[in-house]
Amino acid sequence: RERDQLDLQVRERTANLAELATHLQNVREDERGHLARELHDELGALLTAAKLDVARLKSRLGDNLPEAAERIAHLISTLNSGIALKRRIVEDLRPSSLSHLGLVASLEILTREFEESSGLSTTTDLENVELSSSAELTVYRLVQESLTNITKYAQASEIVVSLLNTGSLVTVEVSDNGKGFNPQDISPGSHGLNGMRHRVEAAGGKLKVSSTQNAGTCISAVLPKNHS
Amino acid sequence: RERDQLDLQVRERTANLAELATHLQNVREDERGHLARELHDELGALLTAAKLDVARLKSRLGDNLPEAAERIAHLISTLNSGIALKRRIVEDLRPSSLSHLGLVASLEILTREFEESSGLSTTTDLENVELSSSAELTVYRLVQESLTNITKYAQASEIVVSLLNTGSLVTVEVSDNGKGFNPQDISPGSHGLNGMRHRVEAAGGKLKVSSTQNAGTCISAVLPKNHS
Amino acid sequence: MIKIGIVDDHAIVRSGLRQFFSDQVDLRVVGEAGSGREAIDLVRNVELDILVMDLSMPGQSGIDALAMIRAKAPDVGILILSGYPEEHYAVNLIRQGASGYLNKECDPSEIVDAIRVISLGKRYITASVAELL
Ligand SMILES: Nc1ncnc2c1ncn2[C@@H]1O[C@H](COP(=O)(O)OP(=O)(O)OP(=O)(O)O)[C@@H](O)[C@H]1O
Ligand SMILES: Nc1ncnc2c1ncn2[C@@H]1O[C@H](COP(=O)(O)OP(=O)(O)OP(=O)(O)O)[C@@H](O)[C@H]1O
Ligand SMILES: [K+]
Ligand SMILES: [Mg+2]
Ligand SMILES: [Mg+2]
Ligand SMILES: [Mg+2]
Repeated sequence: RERDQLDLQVRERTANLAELATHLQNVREDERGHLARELHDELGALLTAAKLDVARLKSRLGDNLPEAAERIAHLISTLNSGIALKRRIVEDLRPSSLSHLGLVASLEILTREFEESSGLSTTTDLENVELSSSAELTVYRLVQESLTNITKYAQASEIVVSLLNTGSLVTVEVSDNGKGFNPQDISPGSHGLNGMRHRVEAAGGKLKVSSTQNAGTCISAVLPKNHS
Repeated sequence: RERDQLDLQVRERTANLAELATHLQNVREDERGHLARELHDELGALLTAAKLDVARLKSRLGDNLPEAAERIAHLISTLNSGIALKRRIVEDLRPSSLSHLGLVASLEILTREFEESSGLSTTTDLENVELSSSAELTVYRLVQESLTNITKYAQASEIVVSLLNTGSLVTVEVSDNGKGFNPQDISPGSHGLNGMRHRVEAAGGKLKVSSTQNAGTCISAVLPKNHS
Repeated sequence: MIKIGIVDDHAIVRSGLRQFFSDQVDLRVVGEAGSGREAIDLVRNVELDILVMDLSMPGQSGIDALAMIRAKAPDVGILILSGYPEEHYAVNLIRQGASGYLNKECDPSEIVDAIRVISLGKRYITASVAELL
């Protein structure tokens, strides 16, 4: 009896913590999305307007005042640095391509840039899939974290990223031919895969981590198509 | 035996989830802090440099070209809007006063601005305390969320915020004389108090929520002084 | 005279562009819109040679408007002027019917160059986009 009582308490606490973790994952992405929009739209508009002002000023002044021309050139380069900084921050927060070009295009961009920066040969097999925008973001973050892990640990030479319709489900997979690891044996300070699993499960899906020493790693998730 | 096995699994899962939630709370604040610094230091420097360029351009041109003067005035106002926007975003991410002026000053600013915007009489009793900067942030967020809850729900007329040394502990308290609520009966979509409790416990402390229908609410937390 | 419509959700950008174009003898701004939906109305109601259009706008985004405008007014040149990275967007949008893509960080004189090229019924492709195509 007492034990049942205790059990119930533990279960409640677990459910509570799971809820909290889900909330924190959502709120973090919401915050990032909000900030990205604010920086891109509001700050972006101001910087563009400033550039147009300077361009007009420049053509007004012509070549009359060489000293002023120098100031203007400096001003333009300062504004350009501001714009470049803003853009980097915005794309880091949340890739704008997700909402404008869709998941497949976003994953193509992600893997292309990964290939360029890592030099690792990366093959993609990406189908258009029907997912809510929050599930799309989950897929994107899964691929992103998997690729980061590969550069950090795998010592791989070949990577395959796929996104496929499998009946009423969507399967996303990132596999490498690297050195592998023991999924049972992950240090408690590691949160990438744990967070990924929680996020996939919150979206009604399931995550599978398969890895064998010296035989590569495959991270794969199935997600239901119309999870609210 | 089987039950012991199951118990163990549940406990492991709970510990895992608690770890994940703590990690997510930390990572969110880290991200906010990092972004605030980046915007303040880098973008701030660029916008300031641009303003200086424009000021020098203006003095170079003197009163010769009225049309250029108009352009320059517009440019200055555009850059000022950019600077104001940046400042607002940075302060929303993490109050700069925390690292520059300390916890007591930050709470004074927070409560003063709360008083101004809500019109509710707010008394403070704030002592200097010895806390790590992450515990300071926890205290700040606790007061912030408590004040938000008060405006949303309490219908109070008097608020007291205190921060006191109590032996080897620090006690922070936010109380109101509003309509109160039943702490046992919080809807699952509410995460303010839950997140607060988790965060306080992760800092080695304890949160107490006392509230009675029509007799006000008191949110109080004790935190150890030197938790790593 | 090249007749231009400006589509951007920020008034400060629209007026900046309008004033910038007014300095050019061969350009005339004949209409403005603050959203994708307004852009479609603009194309329907005003005779234009070129639309200079933003992507990120509340409600209907520039990309949704692009397809509809292409269908309704196949002869209007559409220059996308957006804050998003050219290397991610340009090829994609040109395939979807845009006549050119410029990032807002470009030298503003490039916007005028692009408008002139597009007004001749051509596409405007920057060197880096040509490489991606
Ligand atoms: N593709 C891979 N190849 C080899 N080992 C891997 C691979 N992916 C993960 N690992 C191993 O699994 C561990 C856990 O990965 P996980 O992403 O959960 O955490 P982390 O990368 O260590 O830390 P974090 O993601 O929180 O920064 C890693 O430390 C690494 O040892
Ligand atoms: N000072 C207060 N006075 C009266 N009721 C309160 C007060 N603080 C909290 N409550 C009640 O407790 C509930 C839980 O508060 P909590 O901060 O956890 O969540 P929330 O404010 O509803 O949502 P969230 O904080 O996630 O936006 C509130 O919905 C409200 O009913
Ligand atoms: K003109
Ligand atoms: Mg990792
Ligand atoms: Mg709340
Ligand atoms: Mg816009």
